[in-house]
Amino acid sequence: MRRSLFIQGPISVAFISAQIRKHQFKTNIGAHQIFLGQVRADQTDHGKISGIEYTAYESMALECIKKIKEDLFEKYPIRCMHVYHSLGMVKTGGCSLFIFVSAAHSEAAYLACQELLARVKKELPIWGKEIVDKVGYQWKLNPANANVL
Amino acid sequence: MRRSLFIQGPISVAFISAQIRKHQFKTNIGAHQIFLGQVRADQTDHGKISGIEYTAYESMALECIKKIKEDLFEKYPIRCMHVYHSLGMVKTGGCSLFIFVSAAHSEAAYLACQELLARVKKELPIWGKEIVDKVGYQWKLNPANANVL
Amino acid sequence: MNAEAEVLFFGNLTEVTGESSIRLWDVEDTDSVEQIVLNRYPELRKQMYLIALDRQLIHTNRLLKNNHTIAFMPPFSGG
Amino acid sequence: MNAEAEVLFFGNLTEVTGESSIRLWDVEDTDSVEQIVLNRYPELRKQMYLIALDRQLIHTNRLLKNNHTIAFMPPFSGG
Repeated sequence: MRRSLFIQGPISVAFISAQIRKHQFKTNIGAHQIFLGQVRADQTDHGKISGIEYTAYESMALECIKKIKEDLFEKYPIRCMHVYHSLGMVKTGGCSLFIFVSAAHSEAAYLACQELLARVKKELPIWGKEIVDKVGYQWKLNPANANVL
Repeated sequence: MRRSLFIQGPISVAFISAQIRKHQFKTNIGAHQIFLGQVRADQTDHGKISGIEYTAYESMALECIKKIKEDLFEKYPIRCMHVYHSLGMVKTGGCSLFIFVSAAHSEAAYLACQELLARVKKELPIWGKEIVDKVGYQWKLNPANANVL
Repeated sequence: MNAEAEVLFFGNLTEVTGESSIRLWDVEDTDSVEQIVLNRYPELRKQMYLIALDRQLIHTNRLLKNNHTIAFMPPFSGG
Repeated sequence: MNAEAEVLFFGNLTEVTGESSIRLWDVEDTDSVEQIVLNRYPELRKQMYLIALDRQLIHTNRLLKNNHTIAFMPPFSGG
């Protein structure tokens, strides 16, 4: 089973469907909680965003996500947890983050999904360069991470 | 746009994919929160569950879901909300509930998805007959609804 | 002038009643409907059920005016 | 015996440094690495950054032993 975190370019709906379909054979699962992050065409001071180009400190991110998964598997009665993040260019409307958590019951899947999402945004060394149609680009900033220093 | 609540039989992955794909054209959306309920092959006192047969008081359920959607659109800054529930037989591994909530930001999508799921289970007049391989069937009971009377 | 009521049964209650709906004439309020139903199907007394009047859950007696639908429903188990 | 360090720059910091990695020899601790880097790229002082030593965030000075990787990273913005 491929356990990679990063996917080059946008995450396709075909890939997401394949993951859902694969988990229908696990009949001890009663609940899937899925989060999809999609690139918005926000209007900024510098123009409208046409896409985000993602880079990462890959080896550190892989160590981080391994630790996060261990923590969550210990904390919640969940059966499966997958997370995929785009690298490179993702145009507006494209999916850049795919989180998939499965459990016997909805509560655990829901809580673990939410905690995973928060930790991905806060702890993974990934950067988004927002490409705007006028000046070219600006760097994305997650509000919660603005005052980490 | 089809706004129906009920789907005959299991909800297919193709249907789920089509919904996701359709929302990629909405570039003011940044977050999709999806919940999938899947029929588990639980072991019960009467045998192993092989499927659930769903029935509903359809006209009441449609009025209920309309009210729930209005409440949630008023409460959270969300852009889209869809919910589909199976009627009839859904075998183990099949999807019987599909909730799809989209918003600019993840927090609203997440909270609305969770509240929608809780209200669907609690307020919609739907019943599941658990088909077990030995004696035939028993009626499903949502733990939270066991002491409503 | 008293009212008419279509009475619906759902889920496992249909196994007790043997039918999914009956029609009652000349009923005054929901309490009297419930009494008639319980007298006709005494086994229903052992069941948990909720009552909806015209697709709205009710928890106290309601007067009936003309044509109504009254549903007897076991605890919901969707999802 | 002092240590060697590979220093990495990420995100918008690479626009300040003009390169994504440099190599330093004979460094004692992470504070001295930071001083060398800030002297070489004074514009970095105006930037927000986090430091990771061997792929772990650090918030205080650490002694260096032999071969290390030290990353200068702007606030994360994945998702």
